[in-house]
Amino acid sequence: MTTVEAKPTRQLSYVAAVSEAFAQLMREDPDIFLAGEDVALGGSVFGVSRGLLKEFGPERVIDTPISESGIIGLGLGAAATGLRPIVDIMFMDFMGVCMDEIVNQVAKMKYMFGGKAKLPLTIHTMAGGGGSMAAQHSQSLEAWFCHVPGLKVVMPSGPYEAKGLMVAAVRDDNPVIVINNKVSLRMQADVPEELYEIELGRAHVVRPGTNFTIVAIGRMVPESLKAAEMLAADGLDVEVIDPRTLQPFDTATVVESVRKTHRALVAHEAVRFGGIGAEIAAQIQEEAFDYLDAPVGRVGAPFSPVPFSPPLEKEYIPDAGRVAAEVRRILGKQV
Amino acid sequence: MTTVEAKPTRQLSYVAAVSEAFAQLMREDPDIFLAGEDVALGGSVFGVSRGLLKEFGPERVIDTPISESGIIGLGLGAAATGLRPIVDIMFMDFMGVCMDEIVNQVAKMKYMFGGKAKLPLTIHTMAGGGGSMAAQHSQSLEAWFCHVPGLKVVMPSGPYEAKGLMVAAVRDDNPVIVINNKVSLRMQADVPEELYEIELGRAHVVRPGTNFTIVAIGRMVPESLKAAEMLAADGLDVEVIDPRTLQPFDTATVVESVRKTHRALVAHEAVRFGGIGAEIAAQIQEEAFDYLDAPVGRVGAPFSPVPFSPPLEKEYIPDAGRVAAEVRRILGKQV
Amino acid sequence: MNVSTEALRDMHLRMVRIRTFEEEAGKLMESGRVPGSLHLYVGEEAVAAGVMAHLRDSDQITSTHRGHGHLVAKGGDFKQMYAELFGRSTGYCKGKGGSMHISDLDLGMLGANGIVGAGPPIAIGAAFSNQYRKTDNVTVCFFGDGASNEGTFHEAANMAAVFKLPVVFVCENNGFGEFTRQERHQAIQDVADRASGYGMPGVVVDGMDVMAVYEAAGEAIMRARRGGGPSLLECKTYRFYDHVGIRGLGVAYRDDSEVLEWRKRDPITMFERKLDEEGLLSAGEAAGIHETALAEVREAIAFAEASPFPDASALLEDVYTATD
Amino acid sequence: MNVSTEALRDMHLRMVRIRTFEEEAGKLMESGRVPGSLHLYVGEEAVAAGVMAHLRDSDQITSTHRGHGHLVAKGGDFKQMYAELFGRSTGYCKGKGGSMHISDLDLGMLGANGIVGAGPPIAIGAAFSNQYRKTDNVTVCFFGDGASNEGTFHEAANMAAVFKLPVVFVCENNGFGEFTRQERHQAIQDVADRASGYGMPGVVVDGMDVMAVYEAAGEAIMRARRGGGPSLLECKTYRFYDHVGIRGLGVAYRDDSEVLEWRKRDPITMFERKLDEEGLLSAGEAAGIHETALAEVREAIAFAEASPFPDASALLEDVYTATD
Ligand SMILES: Cc1ncc(C[n+]2csc(CCOP(=O)(O)OP(=O)(O)O)c2C)c(N)n1
Ligand SMILES: Cc1ncc(C[n+]2csc(CCOP(=O)(O)OP(=O)(O)O)c2C)c(N)n1
Ligand SMILES: [Mg+2]
Ligand SMILES: [Mg+2]
Repeated sequence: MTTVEAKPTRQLSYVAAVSEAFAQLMREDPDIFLAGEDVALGGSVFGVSRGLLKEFGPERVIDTPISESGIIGLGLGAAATGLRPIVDIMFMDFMGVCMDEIVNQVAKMKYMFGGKAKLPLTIHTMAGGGGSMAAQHSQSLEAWFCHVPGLKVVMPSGPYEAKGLMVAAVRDDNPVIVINNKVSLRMQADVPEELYEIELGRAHVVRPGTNFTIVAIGRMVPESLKAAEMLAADGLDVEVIDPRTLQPFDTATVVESVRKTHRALVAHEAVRFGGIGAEIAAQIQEEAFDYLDAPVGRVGAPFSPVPFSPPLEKEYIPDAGRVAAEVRRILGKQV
Repeated sequence: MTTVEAKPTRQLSYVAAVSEAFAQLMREDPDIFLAGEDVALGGSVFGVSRGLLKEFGPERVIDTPISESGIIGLGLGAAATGLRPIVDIMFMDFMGVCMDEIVNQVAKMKYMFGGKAKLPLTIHTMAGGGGSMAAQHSQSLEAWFCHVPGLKVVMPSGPYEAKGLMVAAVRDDNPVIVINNKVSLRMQADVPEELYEIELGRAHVVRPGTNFTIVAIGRMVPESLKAAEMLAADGLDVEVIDPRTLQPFDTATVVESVRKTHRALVAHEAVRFGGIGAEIAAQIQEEAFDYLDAPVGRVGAPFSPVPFSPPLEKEYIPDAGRVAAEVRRILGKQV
Repeated sequence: MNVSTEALRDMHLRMVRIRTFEEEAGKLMESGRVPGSLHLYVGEEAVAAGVMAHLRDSDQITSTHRGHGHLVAKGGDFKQMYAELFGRSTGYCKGKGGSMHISDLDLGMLGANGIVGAGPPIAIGAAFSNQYRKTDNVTVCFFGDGASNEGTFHEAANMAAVFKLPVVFVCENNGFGEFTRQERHQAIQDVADRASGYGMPGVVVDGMDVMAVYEAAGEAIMRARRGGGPSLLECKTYRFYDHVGIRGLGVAYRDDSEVLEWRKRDPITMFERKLDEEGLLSAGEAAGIHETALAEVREAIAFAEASPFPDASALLEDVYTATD
Repeated sequence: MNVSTEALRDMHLRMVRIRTFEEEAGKLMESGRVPGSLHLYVGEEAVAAGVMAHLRDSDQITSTHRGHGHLVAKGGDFKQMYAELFGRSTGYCKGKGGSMHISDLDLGMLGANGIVGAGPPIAIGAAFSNQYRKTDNVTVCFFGDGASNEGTFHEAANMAAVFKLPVVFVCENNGFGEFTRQERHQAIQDVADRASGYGMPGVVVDGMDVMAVYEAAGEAIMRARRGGGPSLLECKTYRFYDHVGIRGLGVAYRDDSEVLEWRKRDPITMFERKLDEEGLLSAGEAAGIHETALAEVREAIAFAEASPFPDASALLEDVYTATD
């Protein structure tokens, strides 16, 4: 598959980038439909499908009952019989309600059937905290799905990535979980007007640097860029890598960076214990052990559910300050 | 809590150790009941509850409909209102069907309610492959639950651990997921007759050694002991640690060992990518970086669903040979 | 039915307290003084009031994302409720839960819930517990028309019936799941039609008429209390405001005329008219009750805003219970 | 009903082929020659045969853990099926699936499934696809009495009804979920009673009578094909053997007398008697059909056992599709 990373042309918000991807993909391929709770008449509670019902009609933009297992099954059965569905699970926190369908059916059908199935299914969802939505509407659960063979997982960090990764996800002939971020929805960036793909499985060096590698997931990319600026003031030249796809994971790009910088940390919004940062840290020390001058650090949420109260939530969710502090701690340790 | 690790007195199978724990606990505490699919009249498809219906009657040993979400809810609602339920989810693979109840309800109720709830709930299940049960009856999904604040997770490695950890789990005032292993059910070991507890959150050094640390999970404990024997023939003195509890994880015991041996690997049956081994490896390099002479290795299943065909399944599931080979690879690398 | 004046006035009070609580809470959310999103119960008060009038403190309820009304009717304290909405340490959940998880276990309120359909499995657990411990407590499970399409409702209803559990499933059918009208999310008109598929009685009542709710709920709760097993009570009601927050008019998914039609059947106004006609509560008395409720709400808001936010050290507390 | 002799003999053949396949497979499992556990369909053949007689190759089915019978009736090839049970690379799933995941997408068989209740959501997806692509294909979803208590069944049934999908839910009510008798897992006698709660027709038939199944299934499938939406067909049947493997007699959870009573109503024997009486198939002809089936099974077993196991290199194949 060739990746066309087209030239930026205008500013677009993250939310508009997602809905533009949906619309352009649906214009291109009549086998694509979008189904989920309140995606049609309501345009999704996040606005990601606004305007689609009007353009594509109720046959292709479908409001479903509140039945997440049914929704995933709808997508799976349709994908297995020749369509290219996009199904929406409103909040990532609701994935537990349809976990069996995703993990035991969607992910395994191809393998269990000896390869016969082709499953071009995209599961779109929204993750992340920051809006005082408390313990059941704020989680980042990507680690669960990265552990499941048969699934691909992407976590766009901004509008450009949101569009390009969505296009790649929908065009991919495998089940892909696209995890967008609520708080990022209003973020603006240059986004090409045409349909472009960002290749799945390829990390992007967002900011090149020589002294330290930060592997940042999703919303932690802009936060880590801020952290890098803060650290630049200290005279530190930090490289920031956005893996973009978590499964399959682009180990090579990360390892290459660490071999150059000799120090690294992984930053994500998810709970630190058992997060994808653990896997990435484990891989870095496996592949770049002799190059490491310090242990690979991890920044993630502490070990509690997401609290409601704003000051607690602020304390809970990692940000640029915490990332920068962890970089300093790792460097200090080394001294 | 004080731990009474009583003197062994007789050989018991793993399956008998579990059912003895159930029976003795239920004799001790009338607030304990056991509910699940075919646990009463059928004595569980694995035999773990054989005889309980006869002794305790249908009020306390309850066959439920095939409704896993309902079963977890039954346990949660009962625990929140003063009982001490044990609920059974027949195969760990079925946890996806009731994932929301476990992760968003059971794990978070206490926190969301500001601490008011006390939830002495035990969720018992069976994991692991080896019986040609294929992709939906062979998984080890402990990593999912270890990532969820509010849950405790134990994985007994043998009959002694199965009884002692079950007792601790049931007596604990928190939700504990007890993950037993199918293939180990016929394993025999010395098991005390009386009720004894194995403290949750405390690892056990099963075999002391000086050259290498193997952190082995569940059924990988006996396999790793075998591997240690194989390696002893090479003149290598391997330490094997059984964490017993995965959440909370006893980092201290593992780190202490690695500071002594300078090399380590983690072995589990679960898929390697994103398994609990990633977390343990990440912690080891964080806490014992300066002591490590080689990267922390990981042995786990490859990145595919569990295959049915016996030769493929044998290739899939880690065993003593693979553990030993990985130890040798790590040592070789170092030379 | 023969209902004492005291009982009637009690239900009226519950409804007024809910309404007043919600109106002020909604404004606080819209103005940004209260964080997060609130799902208001305005228009549906007769359901909570008519059901809860039959419950004791030792009975339990499970609630939904739209939970304030349930907690108020179950006897929730305004101060601790508002403090929770404001995310303060004096709140029912020490600020950790907020609107969507507001609860008081001591009142048998097993939680508002952010997961649609999460209540029914928990409710049967509490009901099982009551049965196991041979109490005659009852558990009431509130859920919406939208929630009736979740698998959890099905599993819990079936288990309740086969175990003859003392539970009453109360469907608050307000005609919508978010922006999706009932006719677009299910091919039936009465959720109560599902009851026979589990082997339990199903009843439909006018959820704007607190007396109708009171009567039907009384029967169902009494049946459960006496060991007669579960039942399903559907209350046809309407959400005056939006799914989240106040607005509710001028939206794409329903006509204003429909909203205005339903508002003519405001459960509080209708009940006050009736009580006044029967000489059981004068318009003046009613106004006084509204005023008192508003004063209490204002006091609670003042209390909440004067309360401290939780300390950062509270973040990792309450995740686990220390076992002794 | 007017059914051609050809159609009758076709159904008989399907039943005999299932029975023969299962009897031999069961023995192979008991003797350890086939790995894993098999859930045998013996006793329930009339359901698969009576339903599948109406389906084309382009129609889909979803199956259960007890899936051999469905695949045989849908036209599955014995060789590839046995090779799969033996875990060989020539099997339908290249040995990766085994009994519990036996399937052939090309025949519209969307999989046996190890998760009880997993079929219904997948079935509505296939049905949606047929509707979307404006074909007149139909999807049939087989599920058990036990599975009817899973939330997935509920969600799928409701969605099928509200979207008017071309799907038929066929409940194979054999009276047990594993060792749990229906009366202990649900408070209703007819699973078909649940249909009205979704707004679809529900019908009960004698699942030991292939003609009864054929007739009712024909109506339901024709309705779906013509755009009339989903329906629920419950077939009362019985599992002659154990939940897993053969035994079936002398077990704790049911009386032998009950088993023997049902065996008197063996669907194949009854149908053969009827066909013989009506002069449509003589006892001799029937015996020949059994013999042919057995010969085919033996040939398939020989083929399977002579086939190679998958190579270790196959382990990581088929996890993903290469996108071009
Ligand atoms: C499992 C789950 N799916 C979806 C949602 C999003 N959501 C919140 S409220 C709601 C509508 C619920 O409708 P209903 O049950 O009728 O209750 P109402 O809001 O009308 O009171 C939805 C879809 C959720 N919170 N949880
Ligand atoms: C989600 C899930 N729960 C439990 C099981 C274990 N199990 C396998 S078959 C079965 C009984 C199913 O009963 P029914 O649906 O009536 O089908 P039958 O076996 O009678 O054909 C059970 C409980 C499972 N495989 N999946
Ligand atoms: Mg509603
Ligand atoms: Mg059955």
